[in-house]
This record gives sequence, structure tokens and C-alpha cells, in this order.
Amino acid sequence: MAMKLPYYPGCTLKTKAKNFETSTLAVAKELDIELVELPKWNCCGAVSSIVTDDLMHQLAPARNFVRVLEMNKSGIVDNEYRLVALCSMCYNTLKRTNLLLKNDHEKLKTINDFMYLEEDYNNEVEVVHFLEILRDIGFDKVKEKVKVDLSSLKIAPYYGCLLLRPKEIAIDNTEDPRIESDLLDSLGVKPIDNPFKKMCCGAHQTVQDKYAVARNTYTIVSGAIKAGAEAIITSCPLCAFNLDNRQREAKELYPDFEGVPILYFTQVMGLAFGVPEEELGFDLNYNDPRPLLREKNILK
Amino acid sequence: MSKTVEITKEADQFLKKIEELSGEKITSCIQCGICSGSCPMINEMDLTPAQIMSKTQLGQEEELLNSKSIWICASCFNCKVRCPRDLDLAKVAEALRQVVLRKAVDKINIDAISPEEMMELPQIALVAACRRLTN
Amino acid sequence: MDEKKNKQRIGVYVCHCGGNISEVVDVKKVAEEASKIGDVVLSKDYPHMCSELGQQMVINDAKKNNLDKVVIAACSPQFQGPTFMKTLEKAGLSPYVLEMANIREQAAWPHFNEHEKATEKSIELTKMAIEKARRDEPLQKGEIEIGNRVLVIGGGIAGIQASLDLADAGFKVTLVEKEPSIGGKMAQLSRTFPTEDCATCILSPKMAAVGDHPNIDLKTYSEIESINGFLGNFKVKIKRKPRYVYEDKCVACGLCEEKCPVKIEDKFNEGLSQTKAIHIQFDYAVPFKYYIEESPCLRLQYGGNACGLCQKVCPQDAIDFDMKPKYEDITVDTIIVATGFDIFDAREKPEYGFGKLKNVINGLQMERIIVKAAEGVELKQLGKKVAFIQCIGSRDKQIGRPYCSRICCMYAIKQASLVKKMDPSRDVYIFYIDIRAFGKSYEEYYNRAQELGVKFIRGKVAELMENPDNGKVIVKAEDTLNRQMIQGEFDTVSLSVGVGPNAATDKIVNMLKLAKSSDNFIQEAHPKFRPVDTLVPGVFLAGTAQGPKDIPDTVAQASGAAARAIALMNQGKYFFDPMYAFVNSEKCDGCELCISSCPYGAIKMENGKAVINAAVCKGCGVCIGHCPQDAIDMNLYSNEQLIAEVKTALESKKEGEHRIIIFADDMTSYRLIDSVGTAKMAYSSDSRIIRVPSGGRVTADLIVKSFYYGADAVIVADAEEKSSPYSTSKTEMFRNIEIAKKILTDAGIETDRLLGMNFVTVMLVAFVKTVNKYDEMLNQLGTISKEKREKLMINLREKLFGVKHE
Amino acid sequence: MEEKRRDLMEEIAEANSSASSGIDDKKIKHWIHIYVLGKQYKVPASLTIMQALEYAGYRFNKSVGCRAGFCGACSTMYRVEGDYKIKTALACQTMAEDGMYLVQIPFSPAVKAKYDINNEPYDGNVFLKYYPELARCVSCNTCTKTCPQDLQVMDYVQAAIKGDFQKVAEWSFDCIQCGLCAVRCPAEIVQYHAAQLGRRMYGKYGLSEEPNIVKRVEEIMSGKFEEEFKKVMSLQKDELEKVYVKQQNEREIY
Repeated sequence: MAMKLPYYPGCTLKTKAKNFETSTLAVAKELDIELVELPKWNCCGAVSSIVTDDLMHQLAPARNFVRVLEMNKSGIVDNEYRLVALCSMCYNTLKRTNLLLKNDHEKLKTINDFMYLEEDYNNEVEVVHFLEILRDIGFDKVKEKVKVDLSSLKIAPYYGCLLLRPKEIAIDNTEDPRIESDLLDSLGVKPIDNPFKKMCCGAHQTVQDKYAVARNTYTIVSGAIKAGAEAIITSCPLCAFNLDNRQREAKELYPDFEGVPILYFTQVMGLAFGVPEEELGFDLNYNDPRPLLREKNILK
Repeated sequence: MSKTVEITKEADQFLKKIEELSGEKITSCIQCGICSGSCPMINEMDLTPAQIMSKTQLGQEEELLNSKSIWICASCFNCKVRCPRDLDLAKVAEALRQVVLRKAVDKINIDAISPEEMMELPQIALVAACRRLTN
Repeated sequence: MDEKKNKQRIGVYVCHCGGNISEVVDVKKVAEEASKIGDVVLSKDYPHMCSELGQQMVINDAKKNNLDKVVIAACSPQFQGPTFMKTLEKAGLSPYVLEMANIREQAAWPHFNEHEKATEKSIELTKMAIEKARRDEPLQKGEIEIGNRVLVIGGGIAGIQASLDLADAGFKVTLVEKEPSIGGKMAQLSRTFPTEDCATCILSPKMAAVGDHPNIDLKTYSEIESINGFLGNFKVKIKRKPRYVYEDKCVACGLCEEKCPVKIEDKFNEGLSQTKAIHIQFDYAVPFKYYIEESPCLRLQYGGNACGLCQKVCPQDAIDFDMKPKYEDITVDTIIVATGFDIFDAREKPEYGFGKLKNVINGLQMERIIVKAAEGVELKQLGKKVAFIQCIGSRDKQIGRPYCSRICCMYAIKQASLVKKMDPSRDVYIFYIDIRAFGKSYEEYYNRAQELGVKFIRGKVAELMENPDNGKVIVKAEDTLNRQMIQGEFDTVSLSVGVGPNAATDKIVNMLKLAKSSDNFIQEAHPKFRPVDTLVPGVFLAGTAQGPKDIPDTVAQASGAAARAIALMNQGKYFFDPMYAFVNSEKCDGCELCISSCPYGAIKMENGKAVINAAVCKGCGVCIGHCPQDAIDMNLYSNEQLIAEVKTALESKKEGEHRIIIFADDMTSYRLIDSVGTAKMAYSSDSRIIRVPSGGRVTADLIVKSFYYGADAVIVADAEEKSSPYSTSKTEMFRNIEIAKKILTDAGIETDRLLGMNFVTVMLVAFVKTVNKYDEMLNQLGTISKEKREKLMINLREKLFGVKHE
Repeated sequence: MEEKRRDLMEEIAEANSSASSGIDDKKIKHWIHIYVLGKQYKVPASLTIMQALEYAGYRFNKSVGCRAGFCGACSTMYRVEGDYKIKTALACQTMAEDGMYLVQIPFSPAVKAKYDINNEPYDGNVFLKYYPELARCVSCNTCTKTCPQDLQVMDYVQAAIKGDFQKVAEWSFDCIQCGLCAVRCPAEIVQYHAAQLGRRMYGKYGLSEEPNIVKRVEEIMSGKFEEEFKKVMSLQKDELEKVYVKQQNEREIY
């Protein structure tokens, strides 16, 4: 009996990061997890609004929580109020709003009043990241599903900010996270510790100042390379974009800079589980990982 | 040439305003500078995060609102998780940004972004930029 | 009770206080009114009761009219109470049959501009005092025999100093240390700031002195199992952990250590070097005897005849693998807690890479490195560039340690100076937030370090990284004075870790029921005036158990603790007011509810009945409100007395008039109200103050009855938590108030009429405002109808305790 | 019952006639009060907002079009006494009520992006490329509440952000481009233009070609209708009118 979970993809997983979603759904299937997409979900806002008087931007996440209630009402999921997010930004934004509404009944009321067309939300929902789900079912379970030997791969986990900070939403130790390397271990991949694994990629600055971001990309990626990594995994489409596409600008700034492929952790899982290549959508990765994977005989 | 900062009533009102918007007790900053040391964008900044705190305390509105730093801050919360007084500088920066943005100012002109880039950017990048940099 | 009434002979004296009172209050009238009350055999007014003559008059009257109760309407009992208590003793009476009506601070002064009211109030106050006196018991001071036996817990410098002072003064000391040797953290230190004299050199003589002092029974490698009893009779169980080496036989020849095949990390060197499974803790350990660490030892792990080399080679055959823990029971009169501190475990701040990056060490490791370097042993190469990072585990809310550890600045400056002196070509930096060189000649020492060329950068380092190419540590920080980021690679980075209470502290705190302050260290009785006492009689604090301290302060405090213990034990007796609670065993049904309510563990069950230990009881009275059987009562503030005061205060309440009953805790609120009077700050003369030991003493029962007897409002005034001697008083007060409020609501009475407030003695205005606010409020609410008041009393005890207790 | 109904019908007829043909007001029994640009007017009951305004003396040269609820020209915003909610309507489709505070929105200031769908990739980011402000949506749902066509506007805006052409096209299909959503949007989005882009892209790339249309286009291209066309073009005005009327009448049949 598959575990059925309400699932929030986020805009980018429908466009630029399709491969994140397809690979996730594929590996989830392997693990007998059914991620049921929220009906008519809306953009979470990507970043949580952090000034005290701005409720407007808490609406978007709140609406999605109402969708979860509806899913339970209509029996699409059975008394399951965990909302699974994949994109780190969505996770962070949804979770922070959820916390805010849990701790501030005034604001919760105001929001419910404003959304009078929706049914009332009363903090039923718990926002979780897919990585947490994996940890909960146990990495040993993940290990059981491994079909392909990836031991030759050296991959550096990259956490960025929004899975770990601020503390109240952290899915792991804020300063010393292990969850991604534990995952890699269970997949038989050698995790490489990158001292810059928690450093911010520059996030939305990529829109107004791509070179500022490229400088961070350079620091983070070459940090991983120095530590011996051949690829980096992430769980955030924006990190992925900045670390991957911005390698282009980084190369402009630092001519001798050699990039590495940036993968979603679920793509690596997919490889280990022997998920068909097309479901992993490597064509969407800016730095094509396939040459590396072929060279390692992981892909034909 | 160093200029002298007048300590005025307005200065305090500005501090109060930012404290209210951010919900942070800015006066309890001890200026240890750990925020600056933790900041991933520090190299892009004109004022260090710690400076932003002290200048806010002194209500140096003009200098703050014209600074590059408040717009460079990517809200990564690294300073927040390290601050020995558990202050959230990301909130302070956001408050300062809001003071500007709420005067119907946009910090980026999204129409000016080239079509090519627009086709390349992931949605969240643009959404986030709009949230943080437009009114 | 009625017939008891008739037997009484009460004398009443109304004082003019040289006009202070008589100019406002009609003292003659007060005396006259008092004389009309039954059992009052004489009632006088007199210019100066506290004068020689005034006191003599009381003594003579008492003898002539063989008075058995005395009421003096004058100033505050806080003020002249003690004087008149002595007077009564001279008159051959119990000092506890005195009651004072506080007509100066509570009537004449605050109501100086309404003579009528002031006089009425004075009369009532006097009546209240008479009614209380009528119910006074002729008690005597309580006393306990105290001997000269002291237990000192912890063999660090604090424990050592306290033990020596006590032993030298001829007291019998048992010093218990959990480690194999005494010496504590100081034994690990290199040199001491600001003098830079070597710690060993000044510590080891003291350790030796402890070792062979006739009055000190040294129990090392031992732990306290349990402590029961109280001042003068503490029963202590001590666990002697097995050394597997007989102290009396071992001559420390060292053959065993040579032969021992098991290498383990040397804890004394903070894991920077190795030692053997059988070893002496350190070179000048006291006692200088070997011991075997259990877990690594092959024999002790696998038993049989595994290894056992040490035993084979020991010429003294001092080694016994079958040694078992021994338990010893001792009885002591007083206890000094000197459990000391632990350094902050820097691994709790992973961003600094302690335990991960090989060139990042902590302050204590640095001490060991410096010590050993002096001996020519290099525990770790420091290299040419050394950085110290301050406030690791101090002043940091992120890890719940908001306090300053007080020693780190100075020890870092010391270490910096020493490593600089070792090799002047070294580049030494200290990254700090604030340099706190507060002690005697510390600032000068700081300055000397600067002159040596130690560089001080004002900025906290955020994280440490290793340069993979050369293993050096990359340090990056904002120079907050320069407003620039600075960065550099260092050969060694020392984390100046802060201090927290020793891991063993909590165990002791729980055994002795001591209080802890918000920083987790042990709470002293009073931050200013009783810095080495605890609220538990006969238990004192020495050293860092009470809070971070440097060596001078620790030693000073240790001697202080010793002196306090000596002062107490020298009396041979311990006197205390008989202000304690007691159980009426007929009524007690052994429900044990009271036991958990007592914060001092004074209540025990004895064959099915609760019994209160008078010596341990502090008389806060919170237990009384917890007894469903109404079986607990207390001296000096008995239920009957308080009810009588309330009744009397309300009897003469006229139609349309209203009354605010204020229960004021003796320690703070009552004094506060005195100061309000002294300041001649006017407040509603409809208020009647009733003195209680603590806010927690005011039971819901008492509150409800006050309303029943006609109170229109009740204010319970208690000390602000920190200034209260009773740890649970505040919470108990609000508990009782909540219960009372429910009952009021049931009876349809506005709960606004009941207020609990916490005061500190300076909140004069706050008090006046509160009372006047209530006065106004009552003008609107008016008085409470008889029906409602009677409704209160219906099944009162069920309402108070939920279920009916048979 | 029957009686009652007839009365009502008469009333309406009466009112309408009076409105359109200006017969003297004495005949009219039922009146309501409305406010136009803050000024109060007494108008007969049972008129559409548009008729009511005209009765009140306003003459439309803007804010009016098909009068049949299709063109979206007569967008109206109003509040009703005793209700804080701001309401929207098409003036030609909504009955005037007593106590309406009315204003016409002749045009919503909205810039339409220039693009040639033939040169656009069928890629979701096209929406943001031409209408980046879509990214500012805060999901306040005001647009949906505003839409006089009762479309789930917020949903299709969200679909646009996600680059889902089909959903945008289907959910916005009934949009009449009245512009009310764009006027009310706090994020300053022009929903209906984005929707149109979506529908066009979907029409071109999302849907398979409709064979009949293909066939008909071929016929036209092959000149099948040239003859008829020439004939019509050659007609005089009066002849043309006849043809037109005839053709219109033929329409009536179905």
C-alpha cells in the first residue's frame, strides 16, 4: 500500500526544473511513495515575507494549505496533512508561513477573513521536505532499492540556505548538516565534504547582478572541486540555476575555472535505482552530466 | 574628511520605525561583526551588515536607504543563525528595503530584462526578485 | 475558644511617637476604644513607647497585672518590633505574644490629611492586633544543636581553600572529589593572570596540605550518592569508586605503568597526548597513587586471566582487579558546595570546526600545550601565526548561554602573552567582542600584552575553514573598528571557550533542593548581602558552582563560605523563629498533596501521616492551601489569626463604605507599604493591610472568606520573584487567586475585585496607584450583595479542592 | 398567481417603454435611486444599469458596445448602500438596484505586448518574457472576485506562471477582455492580455489542426469563391442592402 502524500511542486518544477519533478516522481514510485499533486496550487511566492506588517504575501502559502484540507475532505489522500515540498525555496516559504500562522492567531484570523471564499485554515498542515520523508522511511530502505553501482562517483552535497535557515525550519543541524551525505552514502556514492556547502548562492540576485552570483558560484563550485568532487547535488532549482548556468559567467570572470555538473539529488537517486535516462531529464542540466556518467559506465 | 552625525529626534523615530517593521530589537546589537563574517555577499556590499545595524541605531536614514548593501542582501539568514543576540538582520534589511519600495519605487525594472534571459531564468528567480526588489 | 477568651489578660499601649502619630490620630480615643474590648485589662497612651521609660512601663505593667498578651499601637513591627520583643522577654513573657498595630506607617502618615479616617483606621488596626494577640501562643525560639563536621563537595581550588580554612579553624572536614586526585581545573593551568606565576607552584602546596591535614578526611575518586536531613544533621552517602589499586600499598614506583600494554588518550592533557590504562592522573596528584581506568583495561574488560601484567609486576601487590565500589555513610553539620565548572564543548558550534580541523584547539588544550612546552614536551606545534577567538560559548543566545564567562578575555591575553614570549617572532592575534579586564591590575596586564605586540582585532570570527593545500586555518572577520573585512591563514587557532556549571552540579542541586539561576549556575541566597549562602540553612557555595569566576574571586569566596560555615557552627546552636507549619495529624488523611507543594522537602510521611520538619520548614505557608483536609496550619500566622484579622477589619465597615483588604508579604510588600507611609504618600484610607509571610500563604480559602465577611476587593501583594526568599510563593499565589476567581465567578462576583501583584520595595508609586485605582473601581462596582457573599460559602471546600475529601 | 405575474410583466414593460420612448413619468409606479459619479438620480425600476444611466440623461460614446454582454466595453464598478464590498458588472447585462453607487470603466490602461507567435518557441517562459509582472502575483484572488464572467482568473494567472498553455487557454476561454481584473490587481498584472497570449500559443502549437478549416482555406486559396466575391463587389448600394437583408432573414431561420 503506497504512502499517499499531498505534494507541492512549485512553479519552476513545471518549467525550468521539469527534470527535478520527473526524477522525483520516478524515485518516489520506486520507494512506493505516491506524491499527489495539490489541485489548483498557486505560486508560494518563492521567498517568505519577513516584515511584521505584510500579510498579503502570506496569502499564497495559506491558500495552498487550504488545498491540502480539500484533498483530505474529498478523500484524495487519507487523513494525511503532511505537505511535501521539493524546491527548497517553496519548502522554506510554506514552512515559515505555516509557523507564523501557528504562533499568531491574530494573523491567522485576518487571513482566514480575507480568504472568505476559502474554507478556514486552522494549522492542520505540516510542511515537510522530500528529504525528510526519505529520512523518515529510512536511508536503509533507500539502500535496498539501489540497483546500479555508483561507487565511482564523487559527489559533493550542497544545502544552500533555505533547508537549514532560520533554525526553526531547519531539516537538519543548521551548521553541520548530514542528511544529503547520508543519502549519498545509502546510494553507494562517495560524499565529498565541501566547506562551502551552506554558503548562499546569491539567490534572486541572479536577476539584477549575475556576476555577483557568478563569484559565489565560483567559490562554491571550486570549493567542491578542490575537495575532489566531480558533481554537486542540490534540492533547489534556483541554487541549481546559479551553480549550473552561472558557471558560464564564472568562466568569463575566472578563465581557468573548470565547472562540474550540478544534479538534483533525485537524479542521482534515479541513477542508482536504474530509472530510465529519459525520466531523469539530463538534457535540462546546463552542464551536461552525461559525458561524466558515460565515462564512469553509469550511462551507456 | 570625517563628518559628524547629528543625534536628532528624527533619528530615533527612524530607528523605531525599522524596529517596528522588522520586529527586531536593533538597540541590543553588540557590534561583534559576526554577521559580516557570515555574509556570503559581503564582497558586494558598501556597508557591512554590522554597520547597517549601528547606522540604523543612529537613524542615518539617507545613508542606509542609498546603500547598495540592503539590496544585495539575499536573505540567506546566515547572520541570523549566528548572531549572539539572536537578531535577524535579514528582517532589518527587508525593513529598510520596504521603506524605499513603499514609496512606489522599484529597484529593478523587470521589463528591462532581455528576452533571452527571461527565457532562461527559472520562475522562482523572478518571483523572488519581484518580492524583494519591487513595490 | 470562648472560655479561652475569658482567661486572657491583654495590655494595650498607644504611642504618640512624639507627635508623629498624635498630631493626626486621636490616640486617646484609640486607647479608649481598645479598653472596651473584652480581655483588655489595661489600655494606655504614651508619648514614646520605644523609650527606656516606655519599655520599663510595659515590663512593670506586665508583672503587676500579669499580662499574657501585649499589643502596642505604634510604628511598623518591621521597625521597633525586635525592640519590644526583647522588652517582653525582659518581662518574662514569650516574645511571640507581642502584636503591633502599625498606626504610624499605615494610618497617621499616609492619611495625614484626613484625621477622622486615620483615627478610625487606627482603632481598627488596634482591634485587629488585639484579635491576633488573643490567638497568639507563648512560643519560644526554635533551636538546633550544631557540631563541627563539614562536608566539602569538590576538590578544586575552591574546595581546597574552604577545606583548609575550616580545618585550620579546627573543624572536621570531609572533602569529596570525583576525580582520582584533587586539584580540579586549576591543576591543568599553566600560569595565572595577571602575575604569571605558575599555577602548579601555588596550587601544589595547598594540595599537599590537604593531603596530610589531620582535620581533613580526603575522599578522592568518590561521588555523593545521596544527602538527607538538614542543618546539624545531614546524612550523606558517599560512593568510593574502585581504583583497583590499594592507596595504602601503592608506592607509585611506576613499574605497572611501564608494563601496561594499553595506551589511552590522556584526559588531563585534554587528549593531546597518551597515557596507559593504569596511571597517575598527573605528576603532582594528591594522593600520588595509581589507579586503573575501567573501560580500556583488558583484564577489567575480559576478566579471566587476560593481561594482568601490572598485577604481576607490582612489588607491593597493591593491585586488586576484584575491587568493588564501597559505600560510606557520614553525618555532617554543614555543607559547602564547590562543584566547579566545565568548559564549553566547542563541538556545539560546528562552524568553528573544533574536533574536525586539526589546527583548531580550545583554551584548556592551549594551557596544557603551554605547560608541557615549558617542560620541553611539544604536545602540538603552534607555528608562527596564532589566533585566539573569544566568546566561544559565552554571550551567545544561539546556544542558550547569554552570560559572560568572565575569565576568557584574561586567559586568552595570558596565553597570547606566553606564546608570544616563547617565540617573539610569532604573530599573535586576539579576535574579541569586548575585552573585559575588570580585576585588580588586569587592565595593566592587558596593556603589557599590547606592548608585547599581541594584536587585538575587535570582531567575532564567524566560521573557520581549512586551506586544503597547507592545512592552515582561514580566519575571516570584520574589523569592526576599521569597518573592513580582514582575512588570514593561521597555524593554530585557539577557541577561548566559556564556562558552564560542572556536569555534576545538577545532581547535588537536586539532592539539597538548591535553586538555580537562569544561567544554570547555583543561586545564592541574596546577590548582594548573602553571596555565599543558599536558602538551605547550613549549605554554602564556593567558587564557580555559583557563577563564572577567576582564581582570586574563587579563593575569596571559598574563604567566605568557610567563614560563614564557621560563624554558624561556632554558636553550637542554631536559633530560628518558630515560624513554621505543622500538621494536625487527626485531620491528616495522608493524601501527600502537601509533600510535592513544599519546595524545601520539609514534609515527610511518617506512618501514614504528613509530618513537617520545623528546622527545614521556612514558613512560607504555601502547603496550607494544598491541604484538602485543612490539616496544616502555621505559627505566627495561623488560619484562625488571619481570619480574625479579616473579620475585625470588616466588622465596623459602615453602610455604603467599602474596604480593600491587602495581604502584604512580610519581606517586601509590607516594607514597601511602610515606605509609602514614611513618604507620606496618600492612598485610600479604606484599605486594611494584613501582614503575611508570603503571597503563597494567602490561601484561596482565606481570599474567599475575606469576600464573605464583607471585603469589596482583595489585593494579594507578594515579593517580585527575585527578591522573594520563597522560590514558589509567586506561582502559588497566582494558583490560589485562580481558584478563588472561579469561585467568585460562580457566585456572580466580578473577578476584577481580586488582584495579585508582585512588588519590589521601591515600587511606591505603583502601590499607591493600584490601591487608588481599586478605590475608584469600587465606587463604580459598589459593594457586594449579601446573597452573592453567602453563595460563596456553599460547599466551599468542594469548590476549593474539586472532589469532596472524606 | 397568474394575475401577479402579469402585473409584474406590465410594470417592466411600462418602465422600459418609459425609459426608451420617454413617455411621461406619471405612468411609472416603481422608482429607485442610483448615484452616478456621486450624484443622485431617480430612475424607473427594472432597467439595466446602462438603460438607467441613459434615462438619467447620460449619452454613451464610450463604455458601450454590443449591448449584449459580449464585447466587454461597458465594464462598471459599483457599491450598494450597506455593503462594503466593491462589485463589478457589465452595464448592459445587470439590473440597476436601489442605492447603487456607479462608475463606468471605459478602458483599463493596459499595454499589450507585441509578439509574433510564429517566431515564439512553445516554452512556458514566454509568459514571463512578455508579461514579467505575472511573477508579482500574490494570490490575493481579487481578479477572480472581480471577473464579471466568473472566470477563475487567479488560477489561469498561476497557470501562466507555471507555463501551462492549455490551462491558461481553457480557463480564460470566456474572457471578454473587459479589463476589470487588471484595474483591481494589486500586483499590476494585465491578466487578460497574458491569457490571450496563452490562447494564441495554445491555438497554434497546443491544438491539432482542424481538418474542415484546412479544407476551407484550401478552397479559398484555390479561388473557389472568387466568382461570388466579384459579384458582390460589383453591386450598387441598394442592391447590396437587399442582399444583406435577404441574407439576414435567411439567418433567422436557424
